[in-house]
Amino acid sequence: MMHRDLIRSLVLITPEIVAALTASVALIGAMLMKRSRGNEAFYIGIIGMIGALAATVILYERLTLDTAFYGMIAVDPFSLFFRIIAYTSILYVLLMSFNSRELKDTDGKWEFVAILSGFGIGMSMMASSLNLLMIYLSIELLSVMSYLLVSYTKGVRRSKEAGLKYIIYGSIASGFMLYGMSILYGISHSLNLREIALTFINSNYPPVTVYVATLFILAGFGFKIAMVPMHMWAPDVYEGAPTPITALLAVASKAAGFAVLLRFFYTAYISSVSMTQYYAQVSPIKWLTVIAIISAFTMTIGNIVAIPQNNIKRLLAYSSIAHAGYMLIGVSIISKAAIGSILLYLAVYFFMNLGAFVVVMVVDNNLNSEDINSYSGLSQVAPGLSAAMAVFLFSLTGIPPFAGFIGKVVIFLSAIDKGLYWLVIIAVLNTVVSLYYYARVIKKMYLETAPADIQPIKVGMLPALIIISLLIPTILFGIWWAPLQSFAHFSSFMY
Amino acid sequence: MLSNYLLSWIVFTPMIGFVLVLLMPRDKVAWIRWTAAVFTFIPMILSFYLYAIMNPSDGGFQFIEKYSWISAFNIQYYLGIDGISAPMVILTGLLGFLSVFASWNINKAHKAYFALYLLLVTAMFGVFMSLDFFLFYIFWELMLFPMYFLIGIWGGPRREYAAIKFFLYTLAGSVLMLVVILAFYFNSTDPSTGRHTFDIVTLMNQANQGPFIKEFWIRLAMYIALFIGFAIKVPVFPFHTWLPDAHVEAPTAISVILAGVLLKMGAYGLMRISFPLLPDMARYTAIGLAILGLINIVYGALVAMAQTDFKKMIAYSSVSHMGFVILGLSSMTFIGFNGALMQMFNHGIITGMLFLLVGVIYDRAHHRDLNGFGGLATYMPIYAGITSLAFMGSLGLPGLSGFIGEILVFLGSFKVYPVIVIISATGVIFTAAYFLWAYQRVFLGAANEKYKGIAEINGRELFTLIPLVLIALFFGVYPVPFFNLVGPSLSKLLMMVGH
Amino acid sequence: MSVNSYTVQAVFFYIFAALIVGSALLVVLLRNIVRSAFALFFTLFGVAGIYILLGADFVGVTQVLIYIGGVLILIVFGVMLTHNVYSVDIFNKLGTLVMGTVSAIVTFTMIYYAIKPVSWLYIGYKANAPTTGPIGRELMTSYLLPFELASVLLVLAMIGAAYLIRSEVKVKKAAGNGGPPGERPADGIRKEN
Amino acid sequence: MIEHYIWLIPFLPLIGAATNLLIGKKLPHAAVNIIAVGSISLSFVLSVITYVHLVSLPAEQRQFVDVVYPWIGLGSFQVNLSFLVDPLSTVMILIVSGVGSVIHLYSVGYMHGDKRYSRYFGFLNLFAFAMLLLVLSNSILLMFVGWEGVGLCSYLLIGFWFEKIENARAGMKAFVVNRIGDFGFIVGFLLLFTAIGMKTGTWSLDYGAIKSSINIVPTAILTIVGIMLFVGATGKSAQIPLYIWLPDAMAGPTPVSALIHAATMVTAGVYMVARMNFLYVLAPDALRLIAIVGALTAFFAATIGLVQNDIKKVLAYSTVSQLGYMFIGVGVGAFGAGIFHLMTHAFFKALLFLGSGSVIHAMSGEQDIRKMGGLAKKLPITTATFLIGTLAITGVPGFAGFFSKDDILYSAYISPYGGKFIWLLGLMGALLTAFYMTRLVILTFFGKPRMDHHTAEHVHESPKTMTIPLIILAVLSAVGGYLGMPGAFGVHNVFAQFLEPVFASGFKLPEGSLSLEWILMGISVLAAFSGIGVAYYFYAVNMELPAKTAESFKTAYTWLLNKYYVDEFYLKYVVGGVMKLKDLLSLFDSGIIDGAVNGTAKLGKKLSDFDGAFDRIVVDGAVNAVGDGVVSAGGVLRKLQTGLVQNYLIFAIVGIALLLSFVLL
Amino acid sequence: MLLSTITLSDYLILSGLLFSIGVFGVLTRKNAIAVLMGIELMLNAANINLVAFSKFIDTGLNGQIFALFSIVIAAAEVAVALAIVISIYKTTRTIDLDKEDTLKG
Repeated sequence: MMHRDLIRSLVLITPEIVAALTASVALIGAMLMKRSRGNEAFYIGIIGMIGALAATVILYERLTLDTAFYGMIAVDPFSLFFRIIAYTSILYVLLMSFNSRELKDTDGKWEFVAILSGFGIGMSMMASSLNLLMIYLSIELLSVMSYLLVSYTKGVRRSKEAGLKYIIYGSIASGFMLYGMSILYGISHSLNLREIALTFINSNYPPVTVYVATLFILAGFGFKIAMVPMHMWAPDVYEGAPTPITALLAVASKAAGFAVLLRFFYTAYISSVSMTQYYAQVSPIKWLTVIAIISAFTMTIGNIVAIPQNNIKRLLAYSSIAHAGYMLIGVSIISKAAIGSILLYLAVYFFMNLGAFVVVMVVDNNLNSEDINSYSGLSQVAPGLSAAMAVFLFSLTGIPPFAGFIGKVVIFLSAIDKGLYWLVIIAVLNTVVSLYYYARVIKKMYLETAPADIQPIKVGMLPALIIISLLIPTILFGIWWAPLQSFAHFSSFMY
Repeated sequence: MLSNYLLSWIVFTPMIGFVLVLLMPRDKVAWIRWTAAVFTFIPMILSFYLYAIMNPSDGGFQFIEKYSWISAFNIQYYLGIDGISAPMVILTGLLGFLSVFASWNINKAHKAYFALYLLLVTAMFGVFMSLDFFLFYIFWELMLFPMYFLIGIWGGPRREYAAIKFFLYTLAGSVLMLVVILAFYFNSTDPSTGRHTFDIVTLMNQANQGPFIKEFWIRLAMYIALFIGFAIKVPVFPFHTWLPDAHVEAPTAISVILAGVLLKMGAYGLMRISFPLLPDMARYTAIGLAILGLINIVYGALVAMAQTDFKKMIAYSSVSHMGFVILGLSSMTFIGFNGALMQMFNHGIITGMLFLLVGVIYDRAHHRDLNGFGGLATYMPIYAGITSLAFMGSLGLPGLSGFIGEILVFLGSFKVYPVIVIISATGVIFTAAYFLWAYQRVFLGAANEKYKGIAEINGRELFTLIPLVLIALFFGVYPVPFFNLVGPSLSKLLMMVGH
Repeated sequence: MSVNSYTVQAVFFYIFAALIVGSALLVVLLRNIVRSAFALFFTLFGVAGIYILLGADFVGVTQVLIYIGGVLILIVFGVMLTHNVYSVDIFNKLGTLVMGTVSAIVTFTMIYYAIKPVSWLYIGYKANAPTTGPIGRELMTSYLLPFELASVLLVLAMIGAAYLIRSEVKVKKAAGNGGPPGERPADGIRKEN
Repeated sequence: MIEHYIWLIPFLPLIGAATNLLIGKKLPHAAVNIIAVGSISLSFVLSVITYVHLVSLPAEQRQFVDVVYPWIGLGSFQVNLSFLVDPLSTVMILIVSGVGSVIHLYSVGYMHGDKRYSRYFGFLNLFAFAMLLLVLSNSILLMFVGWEGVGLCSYLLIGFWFEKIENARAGMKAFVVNRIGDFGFIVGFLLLFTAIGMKTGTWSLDYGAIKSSINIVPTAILTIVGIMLFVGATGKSAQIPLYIWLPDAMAGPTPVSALIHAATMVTAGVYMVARMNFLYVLAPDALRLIAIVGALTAFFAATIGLVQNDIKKVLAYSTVSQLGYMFIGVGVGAFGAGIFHLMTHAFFKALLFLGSGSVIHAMSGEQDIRKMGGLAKKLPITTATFLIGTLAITGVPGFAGFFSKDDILYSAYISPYGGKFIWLLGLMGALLTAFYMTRLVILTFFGKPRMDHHTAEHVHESPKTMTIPLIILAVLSAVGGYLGMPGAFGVHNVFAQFLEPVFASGFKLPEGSLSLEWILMGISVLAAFSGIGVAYYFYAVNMELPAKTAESFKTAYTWLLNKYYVDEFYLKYVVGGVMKLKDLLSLFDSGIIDGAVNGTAKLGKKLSDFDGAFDRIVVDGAVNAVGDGVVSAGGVLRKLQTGLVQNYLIFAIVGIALLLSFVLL
Repeated sequence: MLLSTITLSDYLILSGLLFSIGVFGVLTRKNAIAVLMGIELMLNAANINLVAFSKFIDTGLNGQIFALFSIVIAAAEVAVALAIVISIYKTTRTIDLDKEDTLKG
């Protein structure tokens, strides 16, 4: 292989290289610093992530639309968009970990940073891989890293229990996915997605086989984005894991799941040449209806079961399942605009969901409780914090003038454009149901009086900065969301 | 300069106030109040100025401000007013300003209260002025969460229940509306650019509406979905149960705004969106609308008679009065439309007065049980006088503006639905009965020593009431300026609806 | 290739298949965890044999080296560490047993119906040439990125596993978070349901 | 010259009312008097000037319209604030402002010392404005404005002394009953407005427009319009069945009863029918109905009047009865006679009420005639004037009542719409009227005094401000009759002739023979004198006879005393029915609708116990109600989350299998 | 002759069987490590599939390389899984999955 070709490929994955460097520096740090309790590790991590982000943005500016490493991965605006989300979310998690009470007294801070960098690499590879093996490998990398991260607070029993459940569920899901991939490989005797699409065009296989293969693979992806049949792990793991990690799972790993889902279905199951704004399907099966049905179930179950929840993290777990449902609507509309709308929704979802988790962490730090009842009267004690939480929750419901509304409207726009009226009606009704449990938290904060013995909540400088940095986009993009729209639209170009 | 950005100035001045109030220190209550007063006073004056320089003879939209907001989806920042929205804007300005003084005795979290209040005023102006469907929906929903907090935090004992009920009802309605808006968007072609558009004005001429929504059943479904969204706001009979709770629990100033302006948005929505965009459906379902109007009038009046809570009675009286508006709209005649719009304006003025009056007595006696009072006229003659005038205006006594609205609705709709009008005319009797019975229970009868030293109505309260009294009297005696303002636009609307 | 080499292959296939399926059933059904770990050895050995049969010699050797040498040993250690004599592995509730068998059968039918109707595009006879060289070349050229990625995964997995297992270093500073290190005071609050 | 100042006539009392109501409290009583009485007298003067100007015009042009400003302008539908001056309205404004000024003067004395003095005069002036507006208006809508205005003022004045809850309740009763009448009125003119508008395309309610296009409207519709307008009239002019409010209206101060409930407001109905004569003429059945109702009311009210013991109640029922006569008059087509009786009645009934006022004033509030007697000596002027009034009302020849009542009875007899039956009822009514009026006079002024000692000392003649009006009215009652002397006396009827152009809509009473007129006149005189004689015998000669007859006709007496239990009937069924209906609907509203609307999501129930209780119920998994909707579905699905990872996996695999089967089948 | 040549579907059926047994093992065993064994069975089944396809229908060796990587990854997974299981064992002295249900609802 000509070394010039190798250098070009290496240049295309500079962000991952930077992340790997950070990991190795962290490992060296682990050896030298002998399990110190200080936060030096996090600084290294933050510097690393900023470096990776910078590399990604540079690549983004160069408008690259190319494959690397023999077509293993595609480096295009789509993958770069997800790399940005990956490294930003890790950056935020690191910032959160400074003040996280759960992570404060672990002695494995350096390993933590290393694993997080691994997580980042896994996620960006997921978004860019064009090869079944690469997809499997990156999903495994991401999963193993998150198994470790979930059970990171080894002192806390529920965190290990969550870790165990997560790894068992995850391994079996990836088992199914591997089996699905093997059958797909059998059918299309090639691991490259583009060639799989060609085999679909040239030869026709009995739909049963393609259905079984696709559903098994979908089980793997579904596990990542916690869609309905594969969602039951999410509430327990979100509740058990330390809050920063829950945030990471809710935002980053879900985004990665959607990235690989979109990449897989839009490359393997669709002909690249598309006359109308809608792509022509090549695969013999109606996978769109499958996705639509799953989306309807995911939304409804996510919203309904969230109502009686009492633990805020569990509530946000079900809410993130519901949001996965809303995004799946976009997936079931195979058009370029649909991809753009999903990416927009993901970006908006990133801000509001991460913000909500940061607030949860701060409250947990002060009141040592994740029970919703402990939020009553929060507005009197911490007005700024509860105002931010109210904005995030209203945005999650999808009330204008916040960004959540724009996300939903854009998805509904493309859905109605395609004529999926029944799905939009279900989504719209779900929005009303979702108001019920989001407003319940707000009601607790604002409409109830604080218990007498509540001590004042100190938010700390860094968490406040984090919250504000998430609050501004949630409100700004609710009003003036043209830039976000163009960014999402541009990022929807896939190799 | 001012006049070509006038509408934006009116909409966003309260926002400036909102920001200022937020920046103010928490304990400077007086400052906060006066900023709120100033920043609602300016839009009111601007709206009067708007009325002054508006040329009433042209029925079309004036003071248009049209800028591209989100070019990706062809969404514009499109403001404009015509004869139909002008009175509503003036009403919002007026009540918005007066209610600030009615919230003088709010006792907790003043900063948050006035901030949310100013946000609410902006949202209301926005709804009446926006001509872009998307912008209209944004302002329509923007009004939701300030109201939720205003009722929820500063309300009465069952405020949480009332607040969440209000929120859920309105959200359910508006969510249906969103689906219809999107359906319109996709089936519309902007003649100039050929792209989809949210622009209500272009959607008004049927040529721009795409093929898909030409089918009868689709159009009917869309009309009904839109109607439910607006009916919840009006409120129309089956969807009205949120109103009494919201009114009873909301603080005085918010009840005034709720009754004075928010109820008009439903009817305004019908006139601005449902009728021009789906005229054939409007005609097809007019009889249903009339029947609902009839039920509203008679049912509202009878249930009002059964209430013992002063505010709840007025809430049901609003249901009854809005019934006239619905009847007027269903008549599809020029006189009927004028009557409906006049009734909307009057109801805002008179019910605003009624709620302010209830606020006066509530601040003194801290309860609203009609049977709990009695013989107040001896202690508070001026208060009794103004209340009797408000009651008379409300039951439609000639010489006050209420009468004009009602009689025009009757005159207009008799031609189309004689039987319905005759039955709803009985509403006039029940209205008189429950108002006078309430007046008698509260004011007449032997002087009640329980309220021996009760204070007469004070200057501030008078300041909020006098303008409303004068307007009610003026428009009762000389309503011609109102008709000149409203006439041309209504005839344009009538042509659109095709009668 | 003479007739008997086909038959020899067939014989070996059936031997290995029987070995695999038999020992797999033992792994799953034996009550004693140690015996089922031992049964796993035979399954893995059978699979290695299958690979050799399919001409994947390098993969077969890797299977023996890594799976049996590595994974199986790990599992046996795990069993020894956690296998306290007196906790007999009593049988599962009837409900999960039934559901387990149902799910297994459902999965098999799905797979079976996926495979049966397919007419595979055979590429004709491919001699069992030694595959180590080509695999090595492939790994270093087209599969370079997965190779690197796998290495990152392995390193971090090991680091993480090591972290999870090692016991907490006694906190020298008077952190004063009493009780067992790391174990937070009775987090009664957390156990809300 | 006067044409353009007509609007001053109603406007002056309005200004008087405004000043008195707003700043009256601060002004001394004298100032209040001047403003109040002054404004009404000024408008009387203007009315006289208008009358003189009108008379100067030739008979046909005696009509002009003074448009003040456009009230409602809706393109084709224009309603202006415009006043129509023609003989009919001139007569009415003369009566209203004339009698009004007299009563205002009287009230100065009567209301002396009342703590809400200025408010009283404010309301009185406001009433005058409303009444003048009613009679002068040029369109039905404007008349309706006046119509409601007088209803309001009667409510305010009846319940003037609102300390006593009965007065307030009486006021409300009056207003609500009026409102029921107004309902009929509204329906009436709506139907007329639409019928004319549909036919001719001119959408207007002005008399001129209606008169010009009335004849193309089918008679069936006109009859309905006539009847519905008459329903409005029964409400306002207290005819069967909506008369129940007038007797209770006596709770107001006596001058109010005199002005509103005798002279002016109650006559509005009659004026309306007279004004709409061009319509009624084309709807004979409506006219016939009016006549019948009028006759029934006349007789029926008179019977109740026989046994009433409250001086004002007697006069109230007598008013109802006399109004019955007016309606007989207009009902049979003799609009002139009806209006003439309206005028004479205004004089003598006002006189009687003011007389009773000064009696009550003298008796320091006592109204029960059984506790009076022998006041003649102490109240010479009151007694004299009261006597003249009684003579007038009983129809003794020479006095006003005789001429007007006789004219009505005569026209009732000969008119095609009247007939013997109506005439007979009218005659019997006249007899009963004579009886109860004489009874009243005897029991009040003659015989031995029956009041307790304390009030006896205080009995004194009313001050000059009260007696002068009495005298003026007495003169008018006496002389008033000669204005409209019927043809029988050989002199042409000045009054009828004056009104003739208004009613010149082609309806002529058939010419009865002169002798018939004399005979009828004789019979009515006979009836009057026999009534007086019997009453005299009952109460002056044989004192205990009334008690004995009451004893013998026990049931009849109690029925009459309790006014045929009509009030109780209304209270039990009409008002009771509405009360039950409202409670039912309110229950329906809060219970079923509220529950049903959010029953689907059971938000109501869940929302109501929104606090801890809600969490407690769901947390311990006890989903209590079946079909608990969305909220309980959450609880059920939540229980699926058992915590065992193996269950989750089973759910996943089964889920995938279901998806596969769904897609494949 | 019974011992006819071995075709691709025989291998596939074998791997299918192995996969289902693995699924059964995962769902019914209460001991965490037994579940891990079940997972290994499933992964092996998939590898058989891959290698079989690589032999019969793929000119290149992609299938075998995929299997190789899968083995490597499986090793990493087992390591992490055992680490978690043992750390749970250290605190609660049991690795019975039925006891691991504190997080639920």
